[in-house]
Amino acid sequence: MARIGVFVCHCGENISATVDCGKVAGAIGELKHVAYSTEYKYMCSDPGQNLIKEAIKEHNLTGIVVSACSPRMHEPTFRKACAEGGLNPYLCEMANLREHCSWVHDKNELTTEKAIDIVRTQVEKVKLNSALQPIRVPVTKTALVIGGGIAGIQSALDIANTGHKVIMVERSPSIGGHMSQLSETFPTLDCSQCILTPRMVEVAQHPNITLYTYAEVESVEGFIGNFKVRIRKKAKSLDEKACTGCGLCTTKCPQKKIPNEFEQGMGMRPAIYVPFPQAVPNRPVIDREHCTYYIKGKCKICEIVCPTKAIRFDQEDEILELEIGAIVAATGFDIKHSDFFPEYGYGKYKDVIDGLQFERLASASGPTNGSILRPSDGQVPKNIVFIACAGSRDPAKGIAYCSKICCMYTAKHAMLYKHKVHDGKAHVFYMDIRSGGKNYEEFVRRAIEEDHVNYVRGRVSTIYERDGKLIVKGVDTLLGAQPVEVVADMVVLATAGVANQGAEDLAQKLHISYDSHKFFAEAHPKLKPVETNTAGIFLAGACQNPKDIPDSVSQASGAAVKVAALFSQSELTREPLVAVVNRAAPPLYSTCVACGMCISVCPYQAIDTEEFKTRDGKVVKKAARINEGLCQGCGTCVALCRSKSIDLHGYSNNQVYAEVVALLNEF
Amino acid sequence: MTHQHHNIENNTLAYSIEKNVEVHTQKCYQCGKCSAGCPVAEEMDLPPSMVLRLLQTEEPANEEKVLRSMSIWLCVTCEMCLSRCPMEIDIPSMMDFLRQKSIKEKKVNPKAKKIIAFHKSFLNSIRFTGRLFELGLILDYKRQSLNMTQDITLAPKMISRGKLHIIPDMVRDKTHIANIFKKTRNK
Amino acid sequence: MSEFEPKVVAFVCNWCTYAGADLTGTSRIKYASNVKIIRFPCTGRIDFMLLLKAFANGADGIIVSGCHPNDCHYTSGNFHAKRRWIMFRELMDFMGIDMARVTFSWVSAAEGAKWAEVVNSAVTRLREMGPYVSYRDMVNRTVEEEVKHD
Amino acid sequence: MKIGIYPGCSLTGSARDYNESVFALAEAFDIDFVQIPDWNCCGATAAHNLNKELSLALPARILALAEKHGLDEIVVPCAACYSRLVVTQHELKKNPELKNRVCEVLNMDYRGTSAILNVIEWIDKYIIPKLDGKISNPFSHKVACYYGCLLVRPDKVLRYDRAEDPQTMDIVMSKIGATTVEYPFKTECCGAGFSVSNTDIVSKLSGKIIEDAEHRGAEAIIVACPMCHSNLDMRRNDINKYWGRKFNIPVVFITQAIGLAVGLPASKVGLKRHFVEVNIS
Repeated sequence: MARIGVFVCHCGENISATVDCGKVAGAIGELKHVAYSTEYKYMCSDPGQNLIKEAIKEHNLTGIVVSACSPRMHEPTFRKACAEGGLNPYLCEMANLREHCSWVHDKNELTTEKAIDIVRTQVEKVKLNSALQPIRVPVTKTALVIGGGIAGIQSALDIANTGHKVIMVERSPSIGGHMSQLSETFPTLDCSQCILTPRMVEVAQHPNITLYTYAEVESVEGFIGNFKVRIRKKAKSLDEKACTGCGLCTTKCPQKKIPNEFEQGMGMRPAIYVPFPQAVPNRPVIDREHCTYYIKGKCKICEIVCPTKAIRFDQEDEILELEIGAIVAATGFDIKHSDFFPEYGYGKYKDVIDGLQFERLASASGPTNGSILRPSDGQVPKNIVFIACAGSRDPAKGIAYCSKICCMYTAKHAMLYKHKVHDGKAHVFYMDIRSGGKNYEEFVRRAIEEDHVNYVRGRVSTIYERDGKLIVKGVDTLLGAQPVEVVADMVVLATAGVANQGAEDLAQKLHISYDSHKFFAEAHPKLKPVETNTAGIFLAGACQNPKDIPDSVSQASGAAVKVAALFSQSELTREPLVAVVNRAAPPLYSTCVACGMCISVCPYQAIDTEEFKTRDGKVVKKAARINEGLCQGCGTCVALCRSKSIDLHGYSNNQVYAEVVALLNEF
Repeated sequence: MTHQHHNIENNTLAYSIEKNVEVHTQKCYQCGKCSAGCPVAEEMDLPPSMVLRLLQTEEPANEEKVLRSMSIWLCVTCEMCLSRCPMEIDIPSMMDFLRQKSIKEKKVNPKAKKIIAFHKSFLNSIRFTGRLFELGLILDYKRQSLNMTQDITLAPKMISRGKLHIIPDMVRDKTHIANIFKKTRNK
Repeated sequence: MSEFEPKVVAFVCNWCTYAGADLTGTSRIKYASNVKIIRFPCTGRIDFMLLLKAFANGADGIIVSGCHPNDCHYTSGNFHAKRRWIMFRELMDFMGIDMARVTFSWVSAAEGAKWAEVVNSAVTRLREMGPYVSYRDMVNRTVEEEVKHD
Repeated sequence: MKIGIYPGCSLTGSARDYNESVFALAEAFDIDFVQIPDWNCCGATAAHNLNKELSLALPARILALAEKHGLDEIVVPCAACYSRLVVTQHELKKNPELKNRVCEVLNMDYRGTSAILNVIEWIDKYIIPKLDGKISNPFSHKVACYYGCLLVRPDKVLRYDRAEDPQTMDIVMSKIGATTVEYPFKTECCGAGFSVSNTDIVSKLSGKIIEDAEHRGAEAIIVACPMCHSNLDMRRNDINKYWGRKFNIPVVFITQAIGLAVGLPASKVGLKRHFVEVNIS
């Protein structure tokens, strides 16, 4: 006979403020099979857990229901406590009274009644739980880092330095990401390339890191510790071992008018190119879309001039199949581009540029060698306007969030401008200045106080061009919303940070969640900011939401630690919540008729057919068999099985039917 | 989307705006883009973002200021503010509501009398003829606004270009129009 | 209590909608308390016979919610659920189940506010529809008759 | 081909020139217009400023009449009337309760099924496809297309052209041989309904529109709204006085420009009725 213990948590006041916990514990205590029911302020605290452990022994409990927060939060905690109390951990269930009840309803009787129903349902379920043993699986101690920006670089180096193998995949021809495009960095104004380049080189030279540039993730299968990843190495049209990186091909290529991605379209590059001088690896690729040979069938000048005969026109994409134990997604972000700001004439007026374009203008290695010059006529702008929140915090444009980095880089841009154009006037239109961070506020104040940047609180309504000047129509809300008109030479939009191209596609390959803006979702907004909902896959940097360099680097190191912790074990224990095919004594063997439906729907190829033979080898019965190392417990086979021969541990047919009946019937 | 109102006082002007024209004034975060693009902001005593700010305070004195302002009458309903508002606040509908409220509560700014006189003349014209009789409108407006000398040179030029009818063009079913006016009379 | 309050059962997947409903809580967004959630690993696990069971046991409405298409934690469970549902739907029609009482939705782990909207709009609709007695009565009658025959 | 037309009050009076050009074009392209029988004023700015229900009931009567006479498609050349009609249709569709109330006021059935075309949509649909070979006198001038407010805003309700830097008029003009100037004042307000009650505002706002068009070397401002036309043309003296300058740029309805391009005489498209002389042809 079942003897269930129920523990109702107040969660401080998080539950007890709206749910009458005493009443819940009392009502549940009346139930048949409930041997013990109590309440406590913090069940997850040490004394709370001890209470459970002691109750298990004292009342000889056969199952427990902890009625507290979401099982997604504390299920592992209480299962562990259960085990320490001498009861199989899978005989513990949680009733979610906080996220699904007390936090979402007002304080009244109905809320308490709902809480009782939730607990009662779990009591009925736990009665049917069975003792299970965790499944052990091996761990492949190689990490995959997707994305070679600063976050990916940091993660890869940190993991590699713990002695584990890392494979880094970057889709562009060089690692470095957006940070390599930046001129100086806030709040120190140190040169971005100078601090980044050594890290890039370290990645290339690290014995534990294998770098694949111009490569993308094709598919991901498997699970934590045991992923199978296919990587597509796009054809560079180059024998990388033969190439010395002399660069002769790039200077001789006759096709020279391709907008340079690295310069944000403000410079040109040839069809065979190295994206920037400090690129890692410093080897060219042929952009087949623009190469004369691939378009017209002749040219081959690069092949002719190459001193080491490294050009390979007939090279094909290569698919690599890798065994991976953990994955760090560090795919970064993008910024909103043209036609998103028709009122600002972005894309129409050459001198309305975005923040990354300004970085290239200000960069010593950029198209103007660091001079701030107007793209339209190469003149030095004497009057410059910076517009913060261009697209961010703008639900009408579909972006309600704050892009976080713009306030700081706008202050930086205005300062860089003032340092380079001493007689110039810089205006910043802003709504709020968000400068939380070490030395950040001081940095913004410096722009205002020392560099005399004119900060105007208000949003710009429109920009139009007249006689080669840009008329910026804004407002000063601190002067009673008085209209302000600035006749500017150049306008820089701090455009919203958005998810990188292909983010959604990658998330689907990885089976990780993402939000409506296609940013990857963390497992918990506060306590699991580095983990995803899929075990073994971690996040680093701006693929999660726009972040600055220090935040990206911190998170990247965090992700690396998570990977290292995983790799510190030789074996993983996995939840035994897997499917099982029923078995019976001969001659029945199983109710399964081997129809094979489950085999065709299993996403993990975890089901095959087992043959039952007589002693003389005659097959007398076939039935489905689950490989519990591969099964992830989705239960699709269970719902599909026509003879009800498959069941799922933790979510068995009996359990879920009992839940439905309990939930709907008064007692 | 519905909003949660836990504490909103239902006797505030902001509340009646939301109830009547579904404009949620608390959505405004005072960026000022409306005031920056408003063609008549320079003429206004309260630019549109200031109107919203005053309403957000839910202070009777500030609400009074709005209803007595000239701004609500200077709004030309060009819809520029709405088309650029990041929060999609329908300021033009709100202005329509505030004008009607201002009349109802007899708080119309004295300087707006001319504008209201014009609107009233306009509606008077169509109340009886169903279509606008421009000459009648101008005459009626002059009578209401006592603005006798304005535009005296314009009418003859219009007439000579065939742009001003001497006799009104009328709807046949005049009772129908009269009934519509009667049934929709502001309560 | 004058107004009818429907009993609503929600069958949700662990990875998207259950987590989404957790986020509704974390964000303190309020919604109708009529709904009670049963957690499944995946919508692919949901045996649609459960819906019949729920209606027979007094549910006035049901919400089935999982991951958006392509977002399934298990790659394809939600597709199988959808495909199976198309077949099952005919059975439901045949059984005389009023399909307007079943709400399907996609709520991701990041859509806390959407979960509240899904619940509130279902509850509002079910309130207007009134108690679902026809199927319940039919099942109970059948059972009684069977008992008599025994 | 019979299409309904709602001319609106201005076109019978101060915008007779517009009316003439619209009908002349229809004739030249064999389009049979049916005026909505017994149409009334849409209520214009006055109604929605003073009385919301009236501002919906008046346009609803027009739409109900169109439905009653089986006109599935109606052309509304006046941008202001067009805006009132579309907004009314939108509001009544969104709010069935309001629709019932308006039906009760009208004592008529209203379903909201008629498609409402503005003048550019009408040109795009019925004139442009038949333009080939008809242009005898290309309108080879540099022009500034002025859309005004009500043709493009509120864009989420009208769902016509984009609200910033719209292109539909420019495309039509380029098809009849014109070059269009890059013109940031395309959708700035001319002062609209303040023509009589606050002429100074009209002079200031319309003046900006005219000044910038002249500055960019446009030979004419092309419009598609009788209110914009009357403010930019009929009010030119007031504008000149306010700005202390003499602006000469003529203001031409898009239908007049097309009419000229297909060889209609100036008098037939109402050009003689303008206040500012149109000395281009």
